Amino acid sequence: MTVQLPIVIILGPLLGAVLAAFTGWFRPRLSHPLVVIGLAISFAAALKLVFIVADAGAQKYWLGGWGPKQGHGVVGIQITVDYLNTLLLAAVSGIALLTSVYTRRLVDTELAGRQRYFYALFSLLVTGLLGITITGDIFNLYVFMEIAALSSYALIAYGRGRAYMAAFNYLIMGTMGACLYLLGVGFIFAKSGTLNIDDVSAIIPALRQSQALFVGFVLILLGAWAKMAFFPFHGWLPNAYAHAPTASAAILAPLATKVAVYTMLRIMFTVYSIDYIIHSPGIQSLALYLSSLAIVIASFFSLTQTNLKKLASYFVLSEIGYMVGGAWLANKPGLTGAMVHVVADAAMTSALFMAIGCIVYRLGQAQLDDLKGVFFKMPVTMAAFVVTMAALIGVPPTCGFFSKWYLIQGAAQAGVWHFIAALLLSSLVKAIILFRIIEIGYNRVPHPAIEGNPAIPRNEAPLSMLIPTVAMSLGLIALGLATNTLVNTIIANAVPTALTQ
Amino acid sequence: MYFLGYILISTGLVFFLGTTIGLLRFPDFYTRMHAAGKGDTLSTVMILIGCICLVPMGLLLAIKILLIINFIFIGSPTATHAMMDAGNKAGAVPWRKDSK
Amino acid sequence: MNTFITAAGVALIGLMLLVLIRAIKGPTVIDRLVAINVIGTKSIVLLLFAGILFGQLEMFVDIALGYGLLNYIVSIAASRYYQHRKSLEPEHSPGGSPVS
Amino acid sequence: MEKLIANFNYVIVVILMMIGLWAMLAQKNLIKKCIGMAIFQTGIILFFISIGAKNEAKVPILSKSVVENSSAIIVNDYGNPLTQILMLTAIVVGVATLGVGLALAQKIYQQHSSFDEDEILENQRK
Amino acid sequence: MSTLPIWQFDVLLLVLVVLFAVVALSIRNLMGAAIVFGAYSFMMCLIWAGMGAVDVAFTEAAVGAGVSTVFVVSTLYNTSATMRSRPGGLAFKLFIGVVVTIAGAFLLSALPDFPKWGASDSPVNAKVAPYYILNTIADTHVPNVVTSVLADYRGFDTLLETTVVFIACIAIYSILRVDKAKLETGEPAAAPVPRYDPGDSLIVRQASRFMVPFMQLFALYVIAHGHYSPGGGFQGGVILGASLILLAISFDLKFLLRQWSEKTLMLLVAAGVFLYAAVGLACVFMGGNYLDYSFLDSVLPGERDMARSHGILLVEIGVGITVMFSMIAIHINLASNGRFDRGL
Repeated sequence: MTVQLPIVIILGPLLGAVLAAFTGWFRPRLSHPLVVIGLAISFAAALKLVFIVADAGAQKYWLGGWGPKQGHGVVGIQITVDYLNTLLLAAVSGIALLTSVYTRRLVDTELAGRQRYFYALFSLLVTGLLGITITGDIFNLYVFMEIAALSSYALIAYGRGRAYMAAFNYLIMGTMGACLYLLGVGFIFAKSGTLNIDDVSAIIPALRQSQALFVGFVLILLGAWAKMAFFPFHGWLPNAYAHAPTASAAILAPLATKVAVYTMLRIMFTVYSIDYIIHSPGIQSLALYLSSLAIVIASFFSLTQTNLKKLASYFVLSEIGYMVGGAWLANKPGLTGAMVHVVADAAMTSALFMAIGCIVYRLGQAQLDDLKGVFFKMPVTMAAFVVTMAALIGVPPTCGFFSKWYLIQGAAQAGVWHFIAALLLSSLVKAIILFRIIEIGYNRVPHPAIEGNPAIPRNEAPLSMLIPTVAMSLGLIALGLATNTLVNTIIANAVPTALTQ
Repeated sequence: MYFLGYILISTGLVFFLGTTIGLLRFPDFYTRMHAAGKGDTLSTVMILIGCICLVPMGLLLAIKILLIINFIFIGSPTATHAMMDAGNKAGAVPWRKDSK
Repeated sequence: MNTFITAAGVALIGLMLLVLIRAIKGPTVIDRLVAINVIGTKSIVLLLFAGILFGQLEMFVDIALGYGLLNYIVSIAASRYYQHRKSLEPEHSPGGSPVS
Repeated sequence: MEKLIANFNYVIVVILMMIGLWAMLAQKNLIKKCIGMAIFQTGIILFFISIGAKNEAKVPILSKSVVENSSAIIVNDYGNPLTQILMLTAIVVGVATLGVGLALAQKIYQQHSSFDEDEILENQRK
Repeated sequence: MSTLPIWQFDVLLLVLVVLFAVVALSIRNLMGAAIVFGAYSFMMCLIWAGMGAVDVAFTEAAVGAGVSTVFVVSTLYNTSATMRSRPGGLAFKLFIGVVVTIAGAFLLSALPDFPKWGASDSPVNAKVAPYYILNTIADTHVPNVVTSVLADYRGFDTLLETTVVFIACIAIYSILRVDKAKLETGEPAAAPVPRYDPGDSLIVRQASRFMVPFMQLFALYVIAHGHYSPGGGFQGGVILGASLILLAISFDLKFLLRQWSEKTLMLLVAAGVFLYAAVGLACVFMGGNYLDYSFLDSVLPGERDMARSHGILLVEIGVGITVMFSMIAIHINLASNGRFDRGL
């Protein structure tokens, strides 16, 4: 049955969502466990596949049994699990599983009376994200992109009030991105005649001079950038994530942008080859400057924020700069760094938003000034928060350190000093913000241990929220310790061979 | 039979020309509606019958085209009526000889 | 025969272009609605012409049928809007002027 | 120039897409943005359909005589089915997006009594 | 110049279509813009029919031109069609115009690289596509190549496409549906509705009543006959949905909701997707890959190729159910502003 594992990854959340949509009308309580079961199945399959891929290499699966045919290539739709995406698949389904457990209490309080379709949409979003990651067909990727996008518009709009306008702006930007991507696919399709990623990548080297392919490449790049909120297209993201309900933000922020980065990596290094990237130096230096700019601007804006959720959204923006920059360094350490960082950042952002969710659940809002005494009120949550921030800053045993180390190595090798400067600046800004939060949360109240000061009662978030948060932040350290193994067994194989020699 | 087809299609086109001129030249909504409602239905039906005469086709196909004609004969006047009613209720001002 | 149908089709499109002038000029929405309704009905005819020219009328007649039905729904829906709303909101500028 | 005429439909595709893109970005009215979005999408659909068009080809539905005898199929007698499938999907996705956009616009109108982006932003700042 | 059978139409229509797009964006009344946009879709549909893409034309006529125009009209019905605009902002528009022009020039730079319009030896027409035309009979026994590719060769896309419609439906439902009390009890309270609204017109109602059965019959024919002629689950589903929307428009929403309660509608939307996914899953349990209908041959009548043909029919029915009911549900939500009482 291991042959069927790739499709199980998709079917788990898809069927979970459909069944949750049914039970929403009969037993609303049943929707949540159904979705959790679906995601658990998906996560188990993804985890199993990580080991299979590490042993046996890429796994291909042809839907409907329509594999390659003599002279035509693959006629059906192929889904592939290979070195590039297997870790991300496990990360996406794992984070989704933890988040789905985590969000139950939040949904019950935040969205009381409106949660009939929340879990269905949640699960469909995960379906879309997993699908984008797993598919081996460039058009199928577009359809999955729209599945993820449509469900995320609805998830954001659950926030009401300003969230409607934020969701509308996201809809316009997201549709523009998806359409640009689709047009790029059209250009590739017009020159190659096939949609299968493997078949396209076999054809493209013969057509290096083709202007149409170049335009298609730029279009797909722009589409992916719009989807991931890269620097010139970043306007929609902070509002969307800040006004979305915390439960939606907890799943959207870690995964949606990372999967878009993965799309870019896939198109850059599998569909087009590394040669193509190196031979288009104009774009390369532009992309590098843009990523440095993205990091700097996002860091600068994060300093001026007073809302915790919005602050975290700007962190997401600056991390995107890391990954895009790492990919465009187009050398081995840079690329490795980008690939590690996709997984690491998904985990870090997830832990960050989970911790913020716990704070919001108890304090009701997320302004920085409201955090007074929070370290005494919710010590466990804040410990997780500090670990997460340390990972974002890049403190050694956490995963953030290793990916950043690879990125800096790559930048030094390529001689791109402005990127290193931007990376360090961003770490510095995050450290400043962490200390500011510690200052507000710890120092601005009279210390309860000293006699005569008022005691601050412990008031942690419920266990169903706290445990995933703590698990995720411990996971950051575990991921950091496992980085070396993962890089050697899996990611090193995903780096194109042209770079490793 | 072919001859009839040519004649019907040509006549239909002439009627459509009349519709167009009416739509463009008439002074107010009601008169334009008059031109459009009548001329449009008649010309479409004529051209469709012309197609039946002109093109050799099986019975099923002819029945389908007759069905289209049927729908246009019912739907188009109803739509015209609805639009006229809508215009009336929405307050479109009829043109008078002495206005402007 | 095909030459005749092509010529008729081109003439039809030309006349549709003239009808479009009414849709551009307005002056009220309900006038545009009439013009668009006429264009919609004529598209059915054009579809059948395309079918004749392809030599596969049986494939196109279904679309034409669906087309006729949906055109009717659109007209009814739009006129319903004004029947319920009962106000023809004045348009600020004569249509066709560039967007501001 | 000759190329331009031979690929006349590509030119129209680009014009349509740019009209749509302009409306999506520059129009202040939410409904107009939605319409621009739909125009952009139809431009792309037109692109796909026209790269799959074939001269002298019929619609991609096999005729009865060929169904009996599948060795007699001549590929170039039939249009390209693949591009058509892709665009069927794209059309449906387009309508789904349009519907969600309209629902959001309706909610926004309820709050701010306006479809104008500037007015809404002003209202939100208050 | 190209020798497509009807290139004369195509060239004219392409010009016409650009005109329609410009007009739709420049009309300053949103209702007018919506109507012209509907006509734009009709023109698009003619162009696609002219290029031989009949299934696409059918879908566009049903989905793009018919139903989506009704959606826009019902949105405007609940809001307003006047466009208030303020002076200024011209510089921004010009700037975007310049950006867009540059982008257009960049796109046009790829133009010489494309195969000629209508060339039958271009990669698109010569690489993968011929396989479908040559083997559809042997593999699936479906003469309409579009249907066989849609539901079988690339059936996964179609499953996801159905999911997209399903998502749109539940997304719109969760955005717009407002009445909290009703949401908790489930069933909307059955309030007595007057049978005849005095403002409504008898003629429209009678004509609709006459047309609706024919529409539904035609839609069922389209779904069932999709193997042999243009059409299939999507087109048939939309026309079925449109027929009930027509009833809702010419009578009122209550008339529709009396027969199809909110709960039934929303359950059926999910049922269609479930049917599709379950057929695929059945194939896995029979030992094949997901959506490999040929493994259903022990359940369905006929040999493996006929099993594929029947499998296609099954999933088309699933698609039809989802599309039909989501179109109705979306319309009710948009038209009644999520209150499910009265609307357009």
